[in-house]
Amino acid sequence: MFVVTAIAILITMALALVRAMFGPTVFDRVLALNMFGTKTVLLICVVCFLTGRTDFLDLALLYSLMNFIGMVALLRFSQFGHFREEAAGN
Amino acid sequence: MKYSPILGVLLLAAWLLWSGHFDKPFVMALGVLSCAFSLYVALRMEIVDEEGAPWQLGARPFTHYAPWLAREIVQSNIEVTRIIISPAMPLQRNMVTVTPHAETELGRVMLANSITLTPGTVSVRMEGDEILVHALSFEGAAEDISGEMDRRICQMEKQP
Amino acid sequence: MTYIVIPILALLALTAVTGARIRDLWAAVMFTGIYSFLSASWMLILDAPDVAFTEAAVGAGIATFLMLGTLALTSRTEKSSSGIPVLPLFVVAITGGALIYGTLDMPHFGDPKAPVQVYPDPSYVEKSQEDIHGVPNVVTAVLASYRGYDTLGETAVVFTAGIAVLLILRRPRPPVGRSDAAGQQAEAGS
Amino acid sequence: MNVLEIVLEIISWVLLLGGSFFSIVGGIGIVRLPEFFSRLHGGGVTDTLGAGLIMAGLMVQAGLSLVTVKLLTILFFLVVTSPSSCHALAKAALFGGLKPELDKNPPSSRDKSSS
Repeated sequence: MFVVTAIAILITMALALVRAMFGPTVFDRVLALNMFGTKTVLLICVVCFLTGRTDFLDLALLYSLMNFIGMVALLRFSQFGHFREEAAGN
Repeated sequence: MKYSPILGVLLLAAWLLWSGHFDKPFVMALGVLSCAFSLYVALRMEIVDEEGAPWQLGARPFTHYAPWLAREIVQSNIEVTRIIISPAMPLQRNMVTVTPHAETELGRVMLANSITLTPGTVSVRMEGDEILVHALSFEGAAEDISGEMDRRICQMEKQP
Repeated sequence: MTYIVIPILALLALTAVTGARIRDLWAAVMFTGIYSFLSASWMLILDAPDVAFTEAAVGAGIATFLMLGTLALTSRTEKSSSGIPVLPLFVVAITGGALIYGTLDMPHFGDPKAPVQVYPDPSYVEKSQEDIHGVPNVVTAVLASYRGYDTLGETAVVFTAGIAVLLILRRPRPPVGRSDAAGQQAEAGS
Repeated sequence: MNVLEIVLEIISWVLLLGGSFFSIVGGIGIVRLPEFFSRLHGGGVTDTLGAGLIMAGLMVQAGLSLVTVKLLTILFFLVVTSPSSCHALAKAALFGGLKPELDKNPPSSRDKSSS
Protein backbone atom coordinates (compact mmCIF):
# COMPACT_ATOMS: atom_id res chain seq x y z
CA MET A 1 0.00 0.00 0.00
CA PHE A 2 2.95 2.28 0.62
CA VAL A 3 4.10 1.51 -2.90
CA VAL A 4 0.76 2.65 -4.28
CA THR A 5 1.01 5.92 -2.37
CA ALA A 6 4.60 6.44 -3.44
CA ILE A 7 3.67 5.90 -7.07
CA ALA A 8 0.78 8.34 -6.73
CA ILE A 9 3.20 10.93 -5.36
CA LEU A 10 5.57 10.25 -8.23
CA ILE A 11 2.74 10.73 -10.72
CA THR A 12 1.98 14.08 -9.08
CA MET A 13 5.67 14.96 -9.39
CA ALA A 14 5.57 14.10 -13.09
CA LEU A 15 2.52 16.34 -13.56
CA ALA A 16 4.31 19.17 -11.76
CA LEU A 17 7.29 18.59 -14.04
CA VAL A 18 5.00 18.96 -17.05
CA ARG A 19 3.85 22.32 -15.68
CA ALA A 20 7.46 23.35 -15.08
CA MET A 21 8.27 22.55 -18.70
CA PHE A 22 5.35 24.31 -20.31
CA GLY A 23 4.72 26.99 -17.71
CA PRO A 24 4.47 30.16 -19.72
CA THR A 25 5.44 32.46 -16.85
CA VAL A 26 8.16 32.30 -14.23
CA PHE A 27 5.55 31.98 -11.50
CA ASP A 28 4.08 28.81 -12.98
CA ARG A 29 7.51 27.28 -12.76
CA VAL A 30 8.01 28.44 -9.18
CA LEU A 31 4.62 26.94 -8.32
CA ALA A 32 5.71 23.65 -9.84
CA LEU A 33 8.97 23.77 -7.89
CA ASN A 34 7.10 24.46 -4.66
CA MET A 35 4.81 21.52 -5.29
CA PHE A 36 7.83 19.39 -6.03
CA GLY A 37 9.32 20.27 -2.67
CA THR A 38 6.15 19.33 -0.79
CA LYS A 39 5.89 16.09 -2.72
CA THR A 40 9.50 15.26 -1.86
CA VAL A 41 8.70 15.61 1.84
CA LEU A 42 5.74 13.27 1.46
CA LEU A 43 7.74 10.82 -0.63
CA ILE A 44 10.47 10.67 2.01
CA CYS A 45 7.90 9.97 4.72
CA VAL A 46 6.33 7.18 2.69
CA VAL A 47 9.70 5.68 1.76
CA CYS A 48 10.68 5.71 5.44
CA PHE A 49 7.71 3.51 6.19
CA LEU A 50 8.32 1.39 3.11
CA THR A 51 11.85 0.51 4.18
CA GLY A 52 10.99 0.54 7.88
CA ARG A 53 13.63 3.13 8.74
CA THR A 54 11.62 5.80 10.45
CA ASP A 55 14.74 7.62 11.69
CA PHE A 56 14.89 9.30 8.30
CA LEU A 57 11.80 11.33 9.12
CA ASP A 58 14.16 14.03 10.40
CA LEU A 59 15.17 14.62 6.81
CA ALA A 60 11.56 15.25 5.86
CA LEU A 61 11.31 18.03 8.42
CA LEU A 62 14.52 19.60 7.17
CA TYR A 63 13.18 19.51 3.63
CA SER A 64 9.88 21.10 4.53
CA LEU A 65 11.63 23.98 6.29
CA MET A 66 14.18 24.40 3.52
CA ASN A 67 11.47 24.40 0.92
CA PHE A 68 9.69 27.21 2.71
CA ILE A 69 12.77 29.35 3.22
CA GLY A 70 13.84 28.76 -0.35
CA MET A 71 10.46 29.71 -1.71
CA VAL A 72 10.32 32.98 0.19
CA ALA A 73 13.85 33.91 -0.87
CA LEU A 74 13.07 33.01 -4.47
CA LEU A 75 9.94 35.15 -4.53
CA ARG A 76 11.68 38.09 -2.92
CA PHE A 77 14.26 37.79 -5.64
CA SER A 78 11.68 37.62 -8.40
CA GLN A 79 9.86 40.59 -6.94
CA PHE A 80 12.77 42.93 -6.39
CA GLY A 81 15.40 41.57 -8.75
CA HIS A 82 17.79 41.02 -5.85
CA PHE A 83 17.67 39.86 -2.28
CA ARG A 84 18.10 43.26 -0.68
CA GLU A 85 14.65 44.67 -0.31
CA GLU A 86 15.76 46.97 2.49
CA ALA A 87 18.30 48.74 0.32
CA ALA A 88 15.59 49.60 -2.17
CA GLY A 89 13.08 50.63 0.47
CA ASN A 90 15.14 53.06 2.47
CA MET B 1 10.55 39.36 27.69
CA LYS B 2 8.10 36.84 29.13
CA TYR B 3 7.97 35.07 25.79
CA SER B 4 11.62 34.03 25.74
CA PRO B 5 11.39 31.27 28.42
CA ILE B 6 8.46 29.75 26.51
CA LEU B 7 10.44 29.77 23.29
CA GLY B 8 13.39 28.24 25.13
CA VAL B 9 11.30 25.41 26.50
CA LEU B 10 9.81 24.76 23.07
CA LEU B 11 13.28 24.69 21.48
CA LEU B 12 14.51 22.28 24.13
CA ALA B 13 11.52 20.01 23.65
CA ALA B 14 12.06 20.03 19.89
CA TRP B 15 15.74 19.21 20.35
CA LEU B 16 14.98 16.28 22.65
CA LEU B 17 12.30 14.99 20.31
CA TRP B 18 14.42 15.07 17.18
CA SER B 19 17.68 13.87 18.68
CA GLY B 20 16.17 11.02 20.65
CA HIS B 21 18.99 11.11 23.23
CA PHE B 22 17.69 11.19 26.76
CA ASP B 23 20.54 9.56 28.68
CA LYS B 24 23.87 10.90 27.36
CA PRO B 25 24.91 13.91 29.45
CA PHE B 26 27.60 15.10 27.01
CA VAL B 27 25.28 15.16 24.00
CA MET B 28 22.47 16.67 26.03
CA ALA B 29 24.75 19.44 27.24
CA LEU B 30 25.57 20.23 23.63
CA GLY B 31 21.85 20.30 22.91
CA VAL B 32 21.16 22.75 25.71
CA LEU B 33 24.01 24.88 24.42
CA SER B 34 22.64 24.96 20.88
CA CYS B 35 19.16 25.82 22.17
CA ALA B 36 20.62 28.69 24.17
CA PHE B 37 22.46 29.92 21.09
CA SER B 38 19.29 29.79 18.98
CA LEU B 39 17.43 31.72 21.66
CA TYR B 40 20.21 34.32 21.76
CA VAL B 41 20.06 34.75 17.99
CA ALA B 42 16.27 35.06 18.11
CA LEU B 43 16.53 37.68 20.86
CA ARG B 44 19.09 39.63 18.89
CA MET B 45 16.79 39.57 15.87
CA GLU B 46 14.02 40.92 18.13
CA ILE B 47 11.44 38.46 16.90
CA VAL B 48 10.46 37.12 20.31
CA ASP B 49 7.18 38.87 21.02
CA GLU B 50 3.48 38.07 21.02
CA GLU B 51 3.72 37.18 17.32
CA GLY B 52 6.84 35.04 17.46
CA ALA B 53 5.67 32.96 20.40
CA PRO B 54 1.89 33.49 20.62
CA TRP B 55 1.45 32.25 24.13
CA GLN B 56 -1.52 34.44 24.91
CA LEU B 57 -3.68 32.31 22.63
CA GLY B 58 -2.84 29.21 24.63
CA ALA B 59 -3.99 25.92 23.16
CA ARG B 60 -7.19 27.40 21.77
CA PRO B 61 -5.98 27.47 18.15
CA PHE B 62 -5.59 23.70 18.36
CA THR B 63 -8.70 22.85 20.37
CA HIS B 64 -11.27 25.36 19.14
CA TYR B 65 -10.17 26.51 15.72
CA ALA B 66 -8.20 23.74 14.00
CA PRO B 67 -10.97 21.08 13.99
CA TRP B 68 -13.44 23.51 12.44
CA LEU B 69 -10.85 24.62 9.89
CA ALA B 70 -10.05 21.01 9.03
CA ARG B 71 -13.71 20.29 8.29
CA GLU B 72 -13.89 23.42 6.18
CA ILE B 73 -10.74 22.38 4.29
CA VAL B 74 -12.17 18.95 3.51
CA GLN B 75 -15.40 20.47 2.21
CA SER B 76 -13.74 22.99 -0.06
CA ASN B 77 -11.27 20.35 -1.23
CA ILE B 78 -14.10 18.18 -2.46
CA GLU B 79 -15.60 21.19 -4.20
CA VAL B 80 -12.36 22.07 -5.98
CA THR B 81 -11.81 18.42 -6.87
CA ARG B 82 -15.21 18.35 -8.55
CA ILE B 83 -14.28 21.42 -10.57
CA ILE B 84 -10.92 20.01 -11.64
CA ILE B 85 -12.18 16.56 -12.60
CA SER B 86 -15.31 17.57 -14.48
CA PRO B 87 -14.53 17.71 -18.20
CA ALA B 88 -16.08 21.15 -18.74
CA MET B 89 -14.30 22.77 -15.75
CA PRO B 90 -17.03 25.19 -14.59
CA LEU B 91 -14.74 27.99 -13.50
CA GLN B 92 -16.19 31.13 -11.99
CA ARG B 93 -13.03 32.99 -11.17
CA ASN B 94 -13.52 36.21 -9.30
CA MET B 95 -11.81 38.57 -6.91
CA VAL B 96 -13.38 39.70 -3.67
CA THR B 97 -12.26 41.95 -0.85
CA VAL B 98 -12.62 40.70 2.70
CA THR B 99 -12.43 43.00 5.70
CA PRO B 100 -11.07 41.26 8.80
CA HIS B 101 -12.40 42.39 12.17
CA ALA B 102 -9.56 40.92 14.22
CA GLU B 103 -7.85 43.46 16.44
CA THR B 104 -4.26 42.27 16.26
CA GLU B 105 -1.99 41.78 13.32
CA LEU B 106 -1.69 38.13 14.30
CA GLY B 107 -5.43 37.59 13.96
CA ARG B 108 -5.46 39.15 10.52
CA VAL B 109 -2.55 37.01 9.39
CA MET B 110 -4.33 33.96 10.71
CA LEU B 111 -7.41 34.87 8.73
CA ALA B 112 -5.42 35.39 5.54
CA ASN B 113 -3.60 32.10 6.01
CA SER B 114 -6.82 30.26 6.73
CA ILE B 115 -8.33 31.68 3.55
CA THR B 116 -5.33 30.47 1.58
CA LEU B 117 -5.38 27.11 3.31
CA THR B 118 -8.90 26.31 2.15
CA PRO B 119 -8.50 25.40 -1.51
CA GLY B 120 -10.58 27.45 -3.90
CA THR B 121 -9.63 30.71 -2.28
CA VAL B 122 -6.19 32.33 -2.15
CA SER B 123 -5.43 35.60 -0.42
CA VAL B 124 -3.48 37.58 -2.97
CA ARG B 125 -2.80 40.88 -1.27
CA MET B 126 -3.09 42.13 2.26
CA GLU B 127 -3.10 45.86 2.78
CA GLY B 128 -4.20 47.66 5.89
CA ASP B 129 -7.71 46.45 6.69
CA GLU B 130 -8.40 44.60 3.48
CA ILE B 131 -7.52 41.21 2.12
CA LEU B 132 -7.84 40.71 -1.61
CA VAL B 133 -8.98 37.16 -2.33
CA HIS B 134 -8.89 35.25 -5.57
CA ALA B 135 -11.60 32.59 -5.65
CA LEU B 136 -12.24 29.74 -8.05
CA SER B 137 -16.02 29.74 -7.64
CA PHE B 138 -18.71 32.00 -6.27
CA GLU B 139 -19.55 29.55 -3.51
CA GLY B 140 -15.99 29.71 -2.20
CA ALA B 141 -16.01 33.49 -2.33
CA ALA B 142 -19.36 33.66 -0.57
CA GLU B 143 -18.00 31.61 2.29
CA ASP B 144 -15.24 34.13 2.86
CA ILE B 145 -17.56 37.12 2.67
CA SER B 146 -20.00 35.57 5.13
CA GLY B 147 -17.27 35.94 7.73
CA GLU B 148 -17.67 32.73 9.71
CA MET B 149 -13.89 32.36 9.77
CA ASP B 150 -13.45 35.98 10.81
CA ARG B 151 -15.98 35.59 13.61
CA ARG B 152 -14.24 32.53 14.98
CA ILE B 153 -10.81 34.16 14.97
CA CYS B 154 -12.20 37.24 16.76
CA GLN B 155 -13.80 35.01 19.35
CA MET B 156 -10.53 33.16 19.89
CA GLU B 157 -8.67 36.43 20.29
CA LYS B 158 -11.04 37.95 22.83
CA GLN B 159 -11.16 35.11 25.31
CA PRO B 160 -8.88 35.75 28.29
CA MET C 1 10.84 -0.95 -4.55
CA THR C 2 11.60 -1.27 -8.25
CA TYR C 3 8.34 0.49 -9.00
CA ILE C 4 9.63 3.54 -7.17
CA VAL C 5 13.25 3.47 -8.30
CA ILE C 6 12.52 3.35 -12.02
CA PRO C 7 10.10 6.32 -12.08
CA ILE C 8 12.50 8.41 -9.99
CA LEU C 9 15.38 7.68 -12.34
CA ALA C 10 13.17 8.38 -15.35
CA LEU C 11 12.09 11.71 -13.85
CA LEU C 12 15.75 12.51 -13.09
CA ALA C 13 16.76 11.87 -16.69
CA LEU C 14 13.82 13.89 -18.00
CA THR C 15 14.64 16.81 -15.71
CA ALA C 16 18.31 16.77 -16.66
CA VAL C 17 17.60 16.75 -20.39
CA THR C 18 14.99 19.49 -20.14
CA GLY C 19 17.21 21.61 -17.92
CA ALA C 20 20.08 21.27 -20.35
CA ARG C 21 18.02 22.12 -23.41
CA ILE C 22 15.96 25.01 -22.09
CA ARG C 23 17.04 28.53 -23.12
CA ASP C 24 15.36 30.54 -20.38
CA LEU C 25 17.94 30.64 -17.60
CA TRP C 26 15.32 31.22 -14.91
CA ALA C 27 13.62 28.00 -15.92
CA ALA C 28 16.98 26.23 -16.00
CA VAL C 29 17.57 27.23 -12.37
CA MET C 30 14.14 25.85 -11.48
CA PHE C 31 15.07 22.59 -13.14
CA THR C 32 18.32 22.31 -11.21
CA GLY C 33 16.27 22.74 -8.04
CA ILE C 34 13.88 19.99 -9.09
CA TYR C 35 16.85 17.81 -10.01
CA SER C 36 18.32 18.27 -6.54
CA PHE C 37 15.07 17.33 -4.85
CA LEU C 38 14.78 14.20 -6.99
CA SER C 39 18.36 13.11 -6.49
CA ALA C 40 18.01 13.66 -2.74
CA SER C 41 15.04 11.29 -2.68
CA TRP C 42 17.01 8.85 -4.75
CA MET C 43 19.96 8.95 -2.34
CA LEU C 44 17.62 8.37 0.55
CA ILE C 45 16.34 5.25 -1.17
CA LEU C 46 19.98 4.18 -1.57
CA ASP C 47 20.25 4.36 2.25
CA ALA C 48 22.54 7.39 2.25
CA PRO C 49 20.71 9.90 4.44
CA ASP C 50 23.81 12.02 5.08
CA VAL C 51 24.41 12.53 1.37
CA ALA C 52 20.72 13.26 0.89
CA PHE C 53 20.95 15.84 3.68
CA THR C 54 23.86 17.54 1.97
CA GLU C 55 22.19 17.40 -1.41
CA ALA C 56 19.08 19.07 -0.03
CA ALA C 57 20.99 21.79 1.77
CA VAL C 58 23.60 22.51 -0.90
CA GLY C 59 21.91 21.47 -4.12
CA ALA C 60 18.37 22.66 -3.58
CA GLY C 61 19.19 25.46 -1.18
CA ILE C 62 22.44 27.31 -1.57
CA ALA C 63 23.22 26.46 -5.20
CA THR C 64 19.84 27.72 -6.39
CA PHE C 65 20.29 31.06 -4.66
CA LEU C 66 23.83 31.49 -5.87
CA MET C 67 22.64 30.87 -9.41
CA LEU C 68 19.78 33.33 -8.97
CA GLY C 69 22.22 35.87 -7.58
CA THR C 70 24.35 35.34 -10.64
CA LEU C 71 21.29 35.80 -12.85
CA ALA C 72 20.75 39.19 -11.24
CA LEU C 73 24.13 40.25 -12.61
CA THR C 74 23.69 38.81 -16.09
CA SER C 75 20.88 38.48 -18.60
CA ARG C 76 17.92 36.17 -18.41
CA THR C 77 18.26 34.17 -21.59
CA GLU C 78 21.14 32.18 -22.94
CA LYS C 79 23.05 33.57 -25.86
CA SER C 80 22.45 31.38 -28.89
CA SER C 81 25.70 29.99 -30.19
CA SER C 82 26.52 29.92 -33.88
CA GLY C 83 27.76 26.71 -35.45
CA ILE C 84 28.72 23.43 -33.83
CA PRO C 85 31.24 23.83 -31.00
CA VAL C 86 33.88 21.40 -32.22
CA LEU C 87 36.59 21.98 -29.64
CA PRO C 88 34.35 21.59 -26.56
CA LEU C 89 32.83 18.47 -28.08
CA PHE C 90 36.32 17.06 -28.60
CA VAL C 91 37.35 17.84 -25.00
CA VAL C 92 34.16 16.29 -23.61
CA ALA C 93 34.59 13.17 -25.73
CA ILE C 94 38.21 12.72 -24.60
CA THR C 95 37.36 13.26 -20.93
CA GLY C 96 34.39 10.94 -21.08
CA GLY C 97 36.43 8.27 -22.81
CA ALA C 98 39.15 8.53 -20.16
CA LEU C 99 36.59 8.23 -17.38
CA ILE C 100 35.00 5.15 -18.97
CA TYR C 101 38.48 3.65 -19.43
CA GLY C 102 39.09 4.29 -15.73
CA THR C 103 36.02 2.34 -14.71
CA LEU C 104 37.33 -0.79 -16.44
CA ASP C 105 39.72 -1.38 -13.54
CA MET C 106 36.98 -1.18 -10.95
CA PRO C 107 35.74 -4.39 -9.35
CA HIS C 108 32.45 -5.84 -10.49
CA PHE C 109 29.24 -4.71 -8.87
CA GLY C 110 28.72 -6.71 -5.68
CA ASP C 111 32.20 -8.25 -5.72
CA PRO C 112 32.90 -9.52 -2.18
CA LYS C 113 36.60 -8.68 -2.53
CA ALA C 114 35.96 -5.08 -3.55
CA PRO C 115 37.62 -2.51 -1.26
CA VAL C 116 34.21 -1.13 -0.37
CA GLN C 117 33.22 -4.44 1.18
CA VAL C 118 36.56 -5.07 2.88
CA TYR C 119 38.09 -1.84 4.13
CA PRO C 120 35.62 0.10 6.23
CA ASP C 121 36.94 -1.87 9.07
CA PRO C 122 34.31 -3.34 11.38
CA SER C 123 36.35 -2.05 14.28
CA TYR C 124 35.18 1.49 13.50
CA VAL C 125 31.63 0.39 14.08
CA GLU C 126 32.52 -1.72 17.09
CA LYS C 127 34.92 0.57 18.92
CA SER C 128 33.76 4.08 18.16
CA GLN C 129 31.43 4.01 21.16
CA GLU C 130 34.37 3.25 23.48
CA ASP C 131 37.02 5.36 21.75
CA ILE C 132 35.01 8.52 21.51
CA HIS C 133 32.78 8.91 24.47
CA GLY C 134 29.31 10.11 23.91
CA VAL C 135 29.19 10.59 20.15
CA PRO C 136 26.37 8.25 19.20
CA ASN C 137 26.69 8.50 15.42
CA VAL C 138 29.43 6.41 13.83
CA VAL C 139 29.68 8.67 10.79
CA THR C 140 30.15 11.70 13.01
CA ALA C 141 32.77 9.86 15.04
CA VAL C 142 34.73 8.92 11.92
CA LEU C 143 34.50 12.37 10.35
CA ALA C 144 35.09 14.52 13.38
CA SER C 145 37.52 12.41 15.35
CA TYR C 146 39.29 9.60 13.47
CA ARG C 147 39.62 11.84 10.44
CA GLY C 148 39.51 15.12 12.31
CA TYR C 149 42.42 16.85 10.54
CA ASP C 150 41.13 15.75 7.16
CA THR C 151 37.72 17.21 7.91
CA LEU C 152 39.29 20.41 9.20
CA GLY C 153 41.14 20.83 5.92
CA GLU C 154 38.02 20.15 3.89
CA THR C 155 36.01 22.63 5.89
CA ALA C 156 38.68 25.27 5.40
CA VAL C 157 38.58 24.71 1.63
CA VAL C 158 34.80 24.93 1.49
CA PHE C 159 34.83 28.02 3.69
CA THR C 160 37.37 29.74 1.46
CA ALA C 161 35.31 28.89 -1.60
CA GLY C 162 32.21 30.31 0.05
CA ILE C 163 33.98 33.58 0.90
CA ALA C 164 35.29 33.83 -2.66
CA VAL C 165 31.80 33.36 -4.09
CA LEU C 166 30.36 35.97 -1.75
CA LEU C 167 33.11 38.42 -2.72
CA ILE C 168 32.42 37.92 -6.41
CA LEU C 169 28.65 38.15 -6.12
CA ARG C 170 28.60 41.13 -3.78
CA ARG C 171 27.32 44.30 -5.32
CA PRO C 172 28.30 47.74 -4.14
CA ARG C 173 25.48 49.14 -2.05
CA PRO C 174 23.73 51.82 -4.10
CA PRO C 175 23.60 55.37 -2.72
CA VAL C 176 20.65 56.10 -0.45
CA GLY C 177 17.56 57.59 -2.06
CA ARG C 178 17.95 56.69 -5.69
CA SER C 179 18.83 53.08 -5.17
CA ASP C 180 16.41 51.64 -7.72
CA ALA C 181 17.62 53.73 -10.59
CA ALA C 182 21.21 53.04 -9.62
CA GLY C 183 20.53 49.32 -9.50
CA GLN C 184 19.01 49.37 -12.95
CA GLN C 185 21.91 51.37 -14.31
CA ALA C 186 24.32 48.87 -12.85
CA GLU C 187 22.39 46.08 -14.52
CA ALA C 188 22.27 47.87 -17.85
CA GLY C 189 25.96 48.60 -17.63
CA SER C 190 27.10 45.08 -16.85
CA MET D 1 -4.14 -10.45 14.01
CA ASN D 2 -7.11 -9.37 16.01
CA VAL D 3 -10.07 -7.30 14.93
CA LEU D 4 -8.66 -3.97 16.07
CA GLU D 5 -5.52 -4.37 13.99
CA ILE D 6 -7.52 -5.23 10.90
CA VAL D 7 -9.73 -2.18 11.43
CA LEU D 8 -6.68 0.06 11.85
CA GLU D 9 -5.11 -1.42 8.72
CA ILE D 10 -8.27 -0.71 6.73
CA ILE D 11 -8.47 2.85 8.08
CA SER D 12 -4.87 3.52 7.12
CA TRP D 13 -5.47 2.03 3.65
CA VAL D 14 -8.43 4.31 3.10
CA LEU D 15 -6.53 7.38 4.33
CA LEU D 16 -3.47 6.66 2.21
CA LEU D 17 -5.50 5.95 -0.92
CA GLY D 18 -7.57 9.07 -0.35
CA GLY D 19 -4.41 11.12 0.05
CA SER D 20 -3.00 9.64 -3.15
CA PHE D 21 -6.23 10.46 -4.97
CA PHE D 22 -6.26 14.10 -3.86
CA SER D 23 -2.57 14.44 -4.57
CA ILE D 24 -3.06 13.30 -8.16
CA VAL D 25 -6.12 15.51 -8.51
CA GLY D 26 -4.01 18.50 -7.50
CA GLY D 27 -1.41 17.45 -10.06
CA ILE D 28 -4.08 17.24 -12.76
CA GLY D 29 -5.35 20.62 -11.65
CA ILE D 30 -1.95 22.23 -11.94
CA VAL D 31 -1.72 20.98 -15.53
CA ARG D 32 -5.31 21.50 -16.66
CA LEU D 33 -6.35 24.81 -15.15
CA PRO D 34 -6.06 27.64 -17.62
CA GLU D 35 -3.98 30.39 -16.01
CA PHE D 36 -1.63 31.00 -13.14
CA PHE D 37 -3.99 32.22 -10.44
CA SER D 38 -6.31 29.25 -10.95
CA ARG D 39 -3.38 26.86 -10.85
CA LEU D 40 -2.57 28.05 -7.35
CA HIS D 41 -5.79 26.37 -6.21
CA GLY D 42 -4.70 23.09 -7.76
CA GLY D 43 -1.50 23.26 -5.74
CA GLY D 44 -3.61 23.95 -2.66
CA VAL D 45 -5.42 20.64 -2.98
CA THR D 46 -2.21 18.62 -2.84
CA ASP D 47 -0.77 20.72 -0.05
CA THR D 48 -3.74 20.41 2.29
CA LEU D 49 -5.86 17.32 1.89
CA GLY D 50 -3.35 15.27 -0.11
CA ALA D 51 -0.54 15.77 2.40
CA GLY D 52 -2.90 15.63 5.39
CA LEU D 53 -4.52 12.33 4.48
CA ILE D 54 -1.22 10.64 3.61
CA MET D 55 0.29 11.80 6.90
CA ALA D 56 -2.81 10.65 8.79
CA GLY D 57 -2.54 7.23 7.15
CA LEU D 58 1.12 6.96 8.16
CA MET D 59 0.24 8.03 11.71
CA VAL D 60 -2.32 5.24 11.96
CA GLN D 61 0.39 2.85 10.82
CA ALA D 62 2.88 4.12 13.37
CA GLY D 63 0.49 3.96 16.30
CA LEU D 64 1.18 5.86 19.49
CA SER D 65 4.92 6.45 19.38
CA LEU D 66 7.61 9.04 18.83
CA VAL D 67 7.20 8.57 15.09
CA THR D 68 3.64 9.85 15.26
CA VAL D 69 4.80 12.96 17.08
CA LYS D 70 7.40 13.56 14.40
CA LEU D 71 4.82 13.08 11.65
CA LEU D 72 2.52 15.53 13.43
CA THR D 73 5.33 18.07 13.61
CA ILE D 74 6.07 17.69 9.91
CA LEU D 75 2.39 18.05 9.08
CA PHE D 76 2.16 21.13 11.31
CA PHE D 77 5.10 22.75 9.54
CA LEU D 78 3.65 21.92 6.14
CA VAL D 79 0.28 23.37 7.09
CA VAL D 80 1.82 26.52 8.53
CA THR D 81 4.29 27.17 5.72
CA SER D 82 2.28 26.22 2.63
CA PRO D 83 -0.24 29.10 2.80
CA SER D 84 2.58 31.55 3.44
CA SER D 85 4.53 30.49 0.38
CA CYS D 86 1.30 30.31 -1.64
CA HIS D 87 0.41 33.86 -0.61
CA ALA D 88 3.94 35.07 -1.31
CA LEU D 89 3.74 33.50 -4.75
CA ALA D 90 0.37 35.11 -5.54
CA LYS D 91 1.56 38.48 -4.29
CA ALA D 92 4.79 38.31 -6.25
CA ALA D 93 2.84 37.38 -9.38
CA LEU D 94 0.44 40.28 -8.89
CA PHE D 95 3.30 42.72 -8.39
CA GLY D 96 5.17 41.10 -11.24
CA GLY D 97 2.49 42.37 -13.60
CA LEU D 98 0.45 39.19 -13.99
CA LYS D 99 -3.23 40.12 -14.24
CA PRO D 100 -5.68 37.46 -13.08
CA GLU D 101 -8.25 36.50 -15.68
CA LEU D 102 -11.77 36.82 -14.34
CA ASP D 103 -14.77 35.05 -15.78
CA LYS D 104 -17.41 37.55 -14.78
CA ASN D 105 -17.84 40.06 -12.04
CA PRO D 106 -19.57 38.76 -8.94
CA PRO D 107 -23.06 40.11 -8.26
CA SER D 108 -22.27 41.71 -4.93
CA SER D 109 -21.40 45.39 -5.08
CA ARG D 110 -18.79 45.44 -2.34
CA ASP D 111 -16.29 43.57 -4.45
CA LYS D 112 -13.38 45.15 -6.12
CA SER D 113 -11.77 43.33 -9.00
CA SER D 114 -8.41 44.50 -10.15
CA SER D 115 -8.86 43.92 -13.87
